[in-house]
Amino acid sequence: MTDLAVSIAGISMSNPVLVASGTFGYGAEYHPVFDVSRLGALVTKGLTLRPCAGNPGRRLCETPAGLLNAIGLQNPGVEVFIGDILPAMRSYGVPVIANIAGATDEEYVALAERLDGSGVAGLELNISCPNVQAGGMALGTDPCLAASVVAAVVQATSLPVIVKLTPNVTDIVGLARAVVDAGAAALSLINTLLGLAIDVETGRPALGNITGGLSGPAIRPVAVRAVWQVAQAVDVPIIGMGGICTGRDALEFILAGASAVAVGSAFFHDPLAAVKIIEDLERYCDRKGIADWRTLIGAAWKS
Amino acid sequence: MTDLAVSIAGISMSNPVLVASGTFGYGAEYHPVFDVSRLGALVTKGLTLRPCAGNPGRRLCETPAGLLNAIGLQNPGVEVFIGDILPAMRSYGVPVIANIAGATDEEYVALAERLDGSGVAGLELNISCPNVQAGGMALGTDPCLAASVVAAVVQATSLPVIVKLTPNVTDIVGLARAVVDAGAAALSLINTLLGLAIDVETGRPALGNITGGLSGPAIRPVAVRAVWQVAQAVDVPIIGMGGICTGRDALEFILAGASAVAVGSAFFHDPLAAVKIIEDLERYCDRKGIADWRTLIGAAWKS
Amino acid sequence: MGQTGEYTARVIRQEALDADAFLLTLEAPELAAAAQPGQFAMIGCGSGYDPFLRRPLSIHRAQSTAGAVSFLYRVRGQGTEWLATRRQGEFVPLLGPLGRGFRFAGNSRRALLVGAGIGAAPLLFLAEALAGLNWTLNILLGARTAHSLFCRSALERYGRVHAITDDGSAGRRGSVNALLQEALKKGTYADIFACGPQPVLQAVQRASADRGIPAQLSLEENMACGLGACMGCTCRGSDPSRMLRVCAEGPVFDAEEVILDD
Amino acid sequence: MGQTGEYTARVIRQEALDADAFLLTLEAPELAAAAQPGQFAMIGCGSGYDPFLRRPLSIHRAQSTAGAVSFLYRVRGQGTEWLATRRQGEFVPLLGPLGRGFRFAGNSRRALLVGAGIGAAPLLFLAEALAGLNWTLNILLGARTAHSLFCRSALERYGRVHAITDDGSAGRRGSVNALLQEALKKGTYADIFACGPQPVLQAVQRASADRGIPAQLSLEENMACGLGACMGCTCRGSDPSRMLRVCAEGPVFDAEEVILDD
Ligand SMILES: Cc1cc2nc3c(=O)[nH]c(=O)nc-3n(C[C@H](O)[C@H](O)[C@H](O)COP(=O)(O)OP(=O)(O)OC[C@H]3O[C@@H](n4cnc5c(N)ncnc54)[C@H](O)[C@@H]3O)c2cc1C
Ligand SMILES: Cc1cc2nc3c(=O)[nH]c(=O)nc-3n(C[C@H](O)[C@H](O)[C@H](O)COP(=O)(O)OP(=O)(O)OC[C@H]3O[C@@H](n4cnc5c(N)ncnc54)[C@H](O)[C@@H]3O)c2cc1C
Ligand SMILES: Cc1cc2nc3c(=O)[nH]c(=O)nc-3n(C[C@H](O)[C@H](O)[C@H](O)COP(=O)(O)O)c2cc1C
Ligand SMILES: Cc1cc2nc3c(=O)[nH]c(=O)nc-3n(C[C@H](O)[C@H](O)[C@H](O)COP(=O)(O)O)c2cc1C
Ligand code: FES
Ligand code: FES
Repeated sequence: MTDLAVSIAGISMSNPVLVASGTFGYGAEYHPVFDVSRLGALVTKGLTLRPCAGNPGRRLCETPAGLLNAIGLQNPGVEVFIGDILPAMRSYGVPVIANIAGATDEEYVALAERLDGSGVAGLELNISCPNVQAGGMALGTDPCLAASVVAAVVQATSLPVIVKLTPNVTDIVGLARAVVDAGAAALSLINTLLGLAIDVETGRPALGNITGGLSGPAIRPVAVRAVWQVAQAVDVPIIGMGGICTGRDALEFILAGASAVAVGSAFFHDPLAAVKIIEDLERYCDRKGIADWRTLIGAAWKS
Repeated sequence: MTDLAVSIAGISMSNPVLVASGTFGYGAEYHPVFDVSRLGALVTKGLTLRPCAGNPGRRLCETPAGLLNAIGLQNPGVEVFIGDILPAMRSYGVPVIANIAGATDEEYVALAERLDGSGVAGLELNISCPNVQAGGMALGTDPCLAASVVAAVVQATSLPVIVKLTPNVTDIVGLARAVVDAGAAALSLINTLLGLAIDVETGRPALGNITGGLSGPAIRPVAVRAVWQVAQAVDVPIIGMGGICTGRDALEFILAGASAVAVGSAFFHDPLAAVKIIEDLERYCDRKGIADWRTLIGAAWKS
Repeated sequence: MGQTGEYTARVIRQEALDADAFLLTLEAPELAAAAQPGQFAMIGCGSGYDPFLRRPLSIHRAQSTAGAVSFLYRVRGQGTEWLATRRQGEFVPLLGPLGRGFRFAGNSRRALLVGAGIGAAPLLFLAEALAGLNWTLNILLGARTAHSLFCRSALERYGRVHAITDDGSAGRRGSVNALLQEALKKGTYADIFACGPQPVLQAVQRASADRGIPAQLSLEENMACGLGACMGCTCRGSDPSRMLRVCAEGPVFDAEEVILDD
Repeated sequence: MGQTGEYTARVIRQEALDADAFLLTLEAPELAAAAQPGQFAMIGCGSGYDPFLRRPLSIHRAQSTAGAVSFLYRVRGQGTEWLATRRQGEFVPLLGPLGRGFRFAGNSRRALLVGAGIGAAPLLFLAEALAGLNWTLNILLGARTAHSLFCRSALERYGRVHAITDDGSAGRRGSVNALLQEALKKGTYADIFACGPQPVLQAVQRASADRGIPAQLSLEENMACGLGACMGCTCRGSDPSRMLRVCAEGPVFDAEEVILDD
């Protein structure tokens, strides 16, 4: 059977199928349903310095082939994460990537410093969350601000720094170039699209937070486009995500230039999605007689 | 029964349900299926100065709850339009809005001048087409360039100028403000999202043009968000579009701030979509006892 | 709590109870064996990606010897509409059992069960379990009409059922809240278990606080994962710093644990 | 061309012809009355918005007295998979008849009909119409196996059928292109009508040019509107400045009108 191993930003994984931050909890939630040690890596829900209660009111709204969420980074804070959650998360034997979010450069740096040596394999900088007021979105849409926070974090930690970008920009390539120049070891593409739904019976926005982030198969073509554009412009590996539900979907991202993929909303449609994707990828490589699966990365524009 | 009449940029319509440019041909195509004179207004496929053959290769690719298109402005050119097509289009007795696209400010101005006095009721400036190389997208993502073309066209024509914006920008509100300041009498929101699909069997992009524009229900939350944001920032009416398939969907846009809506991809799912939407809106107003339907415009944030 | 799993369950039976209420029985032996009263399952309701999310439905009955699990549901929108068209022999994807169900222990206690509308679905499973422990049950059931008191006769096997309907076609005319006040005046109860619309839960929560009777409430919230992973289904906890996940800390909460919004 | 309309058609019959080919018969009297051979319909294939687009299927038979229309189709992906699960009495949305069908006029001419695979679907309707005008038909039919020569016996009522299969289980082993060369050597024909995969159409196009026999080809292209409105289904016309809409100028083109891509 095809060996699907890959290394992203120095993090070795048995296969290129990760989970998307915020959709998989801390691993333990899904472990009763399937053996999470089969995944390439685990990614935490966005962590903040202090515990965060998240947004009030309704947080989810289904949309055609997708959903809007406005969770707002509910998490127990980095201390509780390191003390109470990380040990169990590491027990699966797969690398753990900490997704971090702050309101200022200083918060990102403090998070990075605190996580250094904690046992996480890398950091994913969420500078693209549409569901928080401060930092998040603004940091992630301005190349200068984005580069500055990335440079500060890279400086502050020995961990590999993966930067997660938002698609809600005019020029995602410019943004990608800026954060790579600032030291990003890899990129995660894409975070959710900024969306809104209105409950026509009440006449008010459906979500407590008014706007939310759109994810799921609905956004897949936008995500594949982002990966296609960015992969041709930068030299760091890309973790592709956005609506991936099947091996076929994962292959779209890989052929467009992703070196790994993350499964997110798909878990809500089929809790076994990630496992099936790993098996689909193996079958595809076998069927096509592909010896090294990594030759598929970017093959749609390389060939 | 509720009177759904409305006036957009001085164009009087019997109801606020238009068609989205490029999805409805020139009216005659759908007339066998339903009486197109029931629509609020007709909008042409994008017109160019000279005939345009459009993009080669595959032009359509279905995606979850939507589709990618890369038609590339296939049209017979403005002369043939005025001579051969417009008379039939006007015969339905509803206003005809000409959607125009150029590569330079001069082309937009020439189109606007040629259409002045031709019998069209207004112009919709497509400065947001993701499927053409020149002009289109670049013009539509930079507020200064956008304002300049709008100002030039407004200067050159006595027709009301509606400007159609792309969602593929960091700041759609800034763009909207710029074109309104430049003289736009109304805005159309949104054009398609830039997307891409890969055929994993051939390993190549599915569309001949590589990238395409994503439309359909998949993008509805993004479109509603754009309308919500822009409606609160500008004082001109907004024609909302993006995945509208039912009266419920249309109401989302109206409550978010649209004074009219356009039906596009929905025709491909249900050719009678627009008629049903008009009937749905009438029923909603009757059921809720709404005397003047226009009180619904922006009600989600006004109240 | 039993082991949670993902299953593809064959439809044994789909019964239409009225124009839009259905009783669906699935072949799901592991789920039948593991499920506890008050728990639920996330059911895949559609063939493509629209609808995309699964639908949470309470376990109405679990027959472990027959390997069958039943759901009592009302058609509300796209998902349940699709579900209602499933026929015998077809398959439905299903994740469960999920959540924290009703807590009960000890024998021969006296409890008040309160349910209204389709929200009464989890009561049958609970009543069966409590009756097995020789509890004495007083069961208050509200519905729009006599016809929609779906599980009345089944519940009568486990306790005394008092019905009330919006139109008076069975029992008196009125809401189950009226029955609640009377029952609490007339009798004494060690526990109250309630499920149904928000006003019913609020009335039970108030009654529980006023009279110091422990009550458990089954809540509903929009869900995506059903497993506690996405933080999408939270409600406010009495401790204001805590948001509680309805799918994980609930769906059954002690009345004093939660703040019920309108 | 008959009047195009949008209909909700009741399923009269769904017959499985093999593991993934089906014959669907719908109650659609207006369509049955209006349809011409070579035209198609856009059929809604799904309950939500995924799949979103309708599927184009050729009209296989139109029985105007019975008010019935049949489609012969192979399950290829999501849409046709859904369609195949429709049962008698269920409904399917349908827009049609669409497009420009086969052109024929005059009596007692001699024609060659060429079809391969599921692409042969429109031939039956055409053969019936031509036979009604006393045409003499030589019908060449290719398929993977004998079992997938679905309309062979029906076609034999209207002309002489020559079959060929990939595995030799009926007729010789080979492609319908081999039969085409032979037929053109042996006989003379006033017209050729062809439908099927691209290589078959290309062979017919070449033969038509070489021998000066007018040929008509039924093309396939991805479609959205089916009505000529969206410009999504174009193919290249022989006049290089013209893109032709397969749904409006076609799906049946004169062989010299179009450039066939690989
Ligand atoms: C733990 C739990 C147990 C439930 N048990 C039952 C039961 O036994 N019988 C029954 O008939 N109903 C039950 N419900 C409610 C049921 O989940 C909804 O009626 C159903 O999801 C509606 O889906 P739809 O597609 O038909 O409606 P739509 O309105 O189209 O649904 C749109 C979205 O809203 C969500 N949604 C709609 N109504 C509710 C609701 N009341 N609670 C949570 N999410 C909702 C859907 O899941 C979906 O994501 C339960 C809900 C929860 C949370
Ligand atoms: C005018 C016309 C007549 C046709 N007549 C028949 C017929 O009688 N019997 C039959 O079995 N098939 C016929 N086809 C092909 C049929 O439309 C496709 O097999 C079908 O759309 C596949 O849909 P799917 O969802 O099963 O496959 P998917 O692969 O999931 O479809 C994905 C998308 O691609 C499109 N697509 C896939 N294959 C084709 C194709 N070959 N041509 C055009 N679009 C395609 C679909 O419509 C859809 O938009 C015809 C096509 C055209 C254009
Ligand atoms: C419920 C939910 C919560 C999320 N939380 C986070 C988060 O905390 N941090 C983050 O970087 N991305 C978060 N995301 C975004 C996802 O990681 C992912 O980028 C996005 O959902 C697109 O992938 P998908 O379509 O496969 O879900 C969240 C997404 C969802 C649906
Ligand atoms: C096939 C197709 C062709 C289109 N052509 C044009 C065009 O010529 N000019 C234009 O401004 N927009 C064009 N659009 C965009 C639509 O007018 C509309 O803005 C977009 O599709 C979103 O609406 P919808 O989701 O309802 O289709 C086209 C869209 C489609 C699907
Ligand atoms: S539904 Fe995901 S945490 Fe409850
Ligand atoms: S499918 Fe729209 S023009 Fe042919």
